[in-house]
Amino acid sequence: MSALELIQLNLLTPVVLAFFLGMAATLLRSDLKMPDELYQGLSIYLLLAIGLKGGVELSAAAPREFLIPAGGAVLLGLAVPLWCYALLRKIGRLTVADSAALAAHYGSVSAVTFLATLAFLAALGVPHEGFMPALLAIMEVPAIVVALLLARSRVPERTPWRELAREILTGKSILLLAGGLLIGLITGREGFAKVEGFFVTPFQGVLALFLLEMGMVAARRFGDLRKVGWFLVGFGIVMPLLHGALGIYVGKWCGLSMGGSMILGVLAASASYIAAPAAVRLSLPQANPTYYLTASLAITFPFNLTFGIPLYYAFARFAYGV
Amino acid sequence: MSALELIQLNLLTPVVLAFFLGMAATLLRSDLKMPDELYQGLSIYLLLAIGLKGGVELSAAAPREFLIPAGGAVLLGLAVPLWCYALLRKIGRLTVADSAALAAHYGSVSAVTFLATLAFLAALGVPHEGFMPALLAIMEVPAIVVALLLARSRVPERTPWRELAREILTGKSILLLAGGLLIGLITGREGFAKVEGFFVTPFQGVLALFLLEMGMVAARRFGDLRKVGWFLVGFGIVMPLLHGALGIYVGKWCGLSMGGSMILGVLAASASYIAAPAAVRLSLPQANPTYYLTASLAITFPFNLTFGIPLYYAFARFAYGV
Amino acid sequence: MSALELIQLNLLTPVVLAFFLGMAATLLRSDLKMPDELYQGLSIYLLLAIGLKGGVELSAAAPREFLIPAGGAVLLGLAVPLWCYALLRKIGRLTVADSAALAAHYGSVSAVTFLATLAFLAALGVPHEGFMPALLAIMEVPAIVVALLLARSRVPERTPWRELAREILTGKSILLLAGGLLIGLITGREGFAKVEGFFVTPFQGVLALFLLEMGMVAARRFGDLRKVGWFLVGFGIVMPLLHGALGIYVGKWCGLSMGGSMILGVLAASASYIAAPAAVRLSLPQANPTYYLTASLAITFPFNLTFGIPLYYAFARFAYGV
Amino acid sequence: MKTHPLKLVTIIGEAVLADRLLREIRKLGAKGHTLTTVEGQGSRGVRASEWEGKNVKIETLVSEEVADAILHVLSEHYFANFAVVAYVHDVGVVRGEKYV
Amino acid sequence: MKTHPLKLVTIIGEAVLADRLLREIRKLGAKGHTLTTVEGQGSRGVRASEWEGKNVKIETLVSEEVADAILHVLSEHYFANFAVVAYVHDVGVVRGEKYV
Amino acid sequence: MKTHPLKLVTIIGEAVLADRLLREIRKLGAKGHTLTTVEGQGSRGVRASEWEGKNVKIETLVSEEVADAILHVLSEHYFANFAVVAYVHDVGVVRGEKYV
Ligand SMILES: Nc1ncnc2c1ncn2[C@@H]1O[C@H](COP(=O)(O)O)[C@@H](O)[C@H]1O
Ligand SMILES: Nc1ncnc2c1ncn2[C@@H]1O[C@H](COP(=O)(O)O)[C@@H](O)[C@H]1O
Ligand SMILES: Nc1ncnc2c1ncn2[C@@H]1O[C@H](COP(=O)(O)O)[C@@H](O)[C@H]1O
Ligand code: NA
Ligand code: NA
Ligand code: NA
Repeated sequence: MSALELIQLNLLTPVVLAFFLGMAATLLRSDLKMPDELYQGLSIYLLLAIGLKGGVELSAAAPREFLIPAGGAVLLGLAVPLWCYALLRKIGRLTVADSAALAAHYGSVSAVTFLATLAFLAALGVPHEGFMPALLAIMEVPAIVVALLLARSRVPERTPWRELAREILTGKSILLLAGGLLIGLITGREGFAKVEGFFVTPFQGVLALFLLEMGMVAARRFGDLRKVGWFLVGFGIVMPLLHGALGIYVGKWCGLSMGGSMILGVLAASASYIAAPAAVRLSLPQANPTYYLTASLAITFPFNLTFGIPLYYAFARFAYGV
Repeated sequence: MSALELIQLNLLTPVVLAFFLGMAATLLRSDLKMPDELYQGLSIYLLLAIGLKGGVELSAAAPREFLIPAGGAVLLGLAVPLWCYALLRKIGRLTVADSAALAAHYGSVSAVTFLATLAFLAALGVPHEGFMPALLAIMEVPAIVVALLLARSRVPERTPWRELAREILTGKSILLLAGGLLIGLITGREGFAKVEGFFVTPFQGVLALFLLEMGMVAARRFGDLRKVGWFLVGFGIVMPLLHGALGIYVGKWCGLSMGGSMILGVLAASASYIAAPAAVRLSLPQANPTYYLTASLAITFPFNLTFGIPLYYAFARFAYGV
Repeated sequence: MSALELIQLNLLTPVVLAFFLGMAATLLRSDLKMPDELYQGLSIYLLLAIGLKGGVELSAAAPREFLIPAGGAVLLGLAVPLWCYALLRKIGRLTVADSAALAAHYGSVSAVTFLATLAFLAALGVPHEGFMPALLAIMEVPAIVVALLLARSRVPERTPWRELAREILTGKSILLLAGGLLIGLITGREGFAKVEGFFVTPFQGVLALFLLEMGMVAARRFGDLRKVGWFLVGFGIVMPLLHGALGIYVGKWCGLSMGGSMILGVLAASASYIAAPAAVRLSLPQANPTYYLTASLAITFPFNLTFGIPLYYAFARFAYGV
Repeated sequence: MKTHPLKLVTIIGEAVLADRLLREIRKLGAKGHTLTTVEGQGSRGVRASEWEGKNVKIETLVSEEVADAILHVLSEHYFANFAVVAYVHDVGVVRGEKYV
Repeated sequence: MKTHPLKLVTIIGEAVLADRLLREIRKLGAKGHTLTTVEGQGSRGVRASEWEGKNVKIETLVSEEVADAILHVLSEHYFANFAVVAYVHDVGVVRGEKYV
Repeated sequence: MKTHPLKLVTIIGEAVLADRLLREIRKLGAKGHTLTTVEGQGSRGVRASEWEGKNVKIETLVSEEVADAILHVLSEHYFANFAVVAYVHDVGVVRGEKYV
């Protein structure tokens, strides 16, 4: 399949088109409004469902298979914020707080980008390790911690560490993902079968509805693109490409299948917009949310969702020589 | 099947009974309350699902098959408000604003009445064109525009036309229906298959839940029936019957199947309660919402849902000589 | 199966584990929060779905089969609050209002405990009468009425009886259960088939989500355990055991199958947390909600959900000599 | 802009009370009200409604006499057993004549 | 703590009006606003938005002049046809200079 | 009806701050609070919570001294980095002794 065909295959799915519809709604100033409570409900559902499915698969995997990629994922999470921070400080000339905040977001991961990738691979019939949701969960936190450490040594701060650690580790996305993983792990395929009618059957459709809302949210930030400047726009597109390639190679070194490596690449390439913003807002209040939210939501997320995923796939094929 | 059996078949479905349960809840002053956010979520779901399914079917239809009925639908939307307005002004002695407001509602359409009709036809095994949701979308707007034009020439007004047009065309029901149609059209049957577990499997049940809420809302308006007077009660029952018959003949002239014509009849007979009220409230604030909301929600909608649908069906059989 | 295996079978299901996850979320002070509107929506869904399924089964049952167990259920509902009240007054030394309030809760029933029991029996492949949801509905009200009668003779009161009766009988849980039963009864298996994709397929998963929230709510009350004292903790565990055994024998005398008797036992053992609190708060404002809510939600509900269900099952086997 | 001096009475209480409180204030002469769903905590922790701390805040623009009557009834019949808070302040209302 | 005396203008109206009202008060000089979803009942029972009695309450901290201008525009253009209530009261605002 | 003069302190801020603000005002002597979910716009557009402009409004009835302390802490520790607005007004509270 040519790159163009891949892009087309990715763009013309209900899920991605729903994202565009949401953007259109905002840009046309429609009165369509998704209630906040609905959005929260959908997000609880998606995170729990990802966790459950991942846990079920994990219960079937050999520990060895899983531990090496898990190590690779942690390393990615620890390393990515380091160079992001340096780059943003030195070349982008952003403040300590803003640089660290962005580093936290780009080192952490986006669950929805992850899900869109699974849908893309499923459409192509490309197999992958079932335990990837566990890597998603694993990669949420380390980057946030590293980035806050980077900033803390340079910024006056009030929240005690212990409190901060609790806040990050019990953040709702971690809690639902990790909790879901654990439940899936314990109940296994048999127990999960009972709740599949809720957590699997309607999943893709719920994701489409969620992306409708995300399209509206992303488009609402387009006005801020001017405020963040060209450097950050470039950062939000170039860094994901680099991280994607890196993630794919790390995945390969860890012995993942091509599908698995591509997913790890996407995780590395994606930027967080649930766990990181909440943690950063409270622990690094000096950082300007316009920067990190706009970069994550209005630049990197739409880029990954539309062009990034097929590109990472093409790159994974290249890396695996297929 | 006799008329009585048809009525019974229609009344004794979970969907219609849920409507009655909702009415009972209000009349018994139960503390049952459906959160507004849930209602909004269900309505987003229903409109998007209708659109998607319609778009998928449309993608399979020949343009010629579709264009003539589409023209018929537009004509109905343009014509119905004209005589409604005249009748309400001349015989009902309502104000310009009130007459135009009601004309907008009765020329536009009700998505839920449409859905109840599909369920009724499915239960009878009567086939119909798959693109009917596209006609639903097409018929929402024209009547509103015509009615506002009628009133504007006679009433002082502030909103500029351009703004008004944007407001009407990007209203949430249009946006979701049209957006869903487009997504369905683009992704086709194959893409839609992925989200069927969400947009098709639970659809009828969601509709039942939605009608529970609509029953409560309709019953809350029963108290206003006295305020609107006998003329409007008669108008809200007789006009749908006339429009239903007219719509069925128009459908027949346009070459629709009997099922399709009946649906077009129902669309003509139904009165809007999402798009029209929002547009009318802002653009014709002089019109008294008690009139148009009570007529649409507490008279015409329950009438169509219970007795109207089987009557239109009987009439369609008569028109097609079966 | 040994008692331990039964307990394990019960604990390690997605539904019960979701309850623990919710408790963990609260105890770890996670920022996870389920929107109130979502909780209300889920609860409407669950009650309506229970009712519908029960009604469908009831439509297939012979009246005789049903009437005797129904009588047994009513008797249990009338009798349980009597001794609860006496015990709480005499031995617990609680006020009239508090004793009556608790008696109302323990005589009435918990729909979620009922559902967890159905899931448990399904996992074991134990059959039971399909009309049990009707018994659930029947047992909600009598105990509340008896308890209020007990208190009213001893406490100054303002709400007139007629108003009170309406409030209790049209409370949302009764209305949805009874309404669902009626709809199911009328439409029967065939009508219900149309909405099964919504009311059956995702049911267990929705229940898991609901229990996530209930876990959070229950854990939030743990702090009040100290306030209510040891007597009430003991009451909240011992009484369910006694009521469970009694219910099982009553079920046996009424000719129910072992599965059916166990469910009746669970109904007797469970304490209400929807219908009773609402009625009691308004009609017995002198009663302290800390007592009845904590006992019902933080003691009896978790106990029944975890250890109670397998114990009642073991007891039912004993009573039936299998 | 000329405004009319009125009292804005605010009542915060358990959600189960909403209907009763509204009937009460209507009976005492309030011509309208605005209700907001709020969460709260006070001296009494527990609420029966939805198990949660969900309360309602009822605001009503009334004349001084009606304000007085409302506060009086509240403190007679509600303060003892229900979690209720009530306060009043002075506001200037556009076309305030409507509300007295 | 030194506070700055300002006017808190409260507007309660039908939800469909929210966008218009916000544009209006911005144009008249309000530097910000806070919006709450509320339910209400007044002399006119019916609301078009979501068929329900859902209203919005818009609160804005402004100078006396801006308050005056807002109330003026409201009573000129909105009171006749829409269900709107508006009132104003005096508050002391921390760092109130920001809002004038 | 005799009411007790108290200060009603209103704080509007980003939803992520809710827990911290509540802990803060409790520590400073507030005996209770009422919290409303609101939307808002001010000089700083962006909110981190739920990506949206969702704010919370916290209202607390307190004595003049506690009001002062709260406003003081807010302007010291929150105004620089967070989107927060705070104001205070005088109210007459039924059984106001409870809250001081
Ligand atoms: N000092 C306070 N300031 C603001 N609201 C309060 C205060 N005390 C109580 N409330 C509100 O009134 C409700 C009932 O209070 P209480 O009766 O003290 O439990 C609480 O849930 C709060 O919403
Ligand atoms: N006396 C009042 N006190 C408080 N709010 C009111 C009052 N009257 C009206 N309102 C609010 O203003 C809205 C419109 O009122 P109206 O124009 O009188 O129908 C109502 O829905 C209420 O939310
Ligand atoms: N002038 C104002 N009137 C009412 N609320 C305001 C005003 N300015 C700001 N706010 C509220 O305070 C929040 C934070 O404001 P800011 O710090 O200016 O961004 C806003 O989101 C509004 O909810
Ligand atoms: Na990343
Ligand atoms: Na029509
Ligand atoms: Na019981």
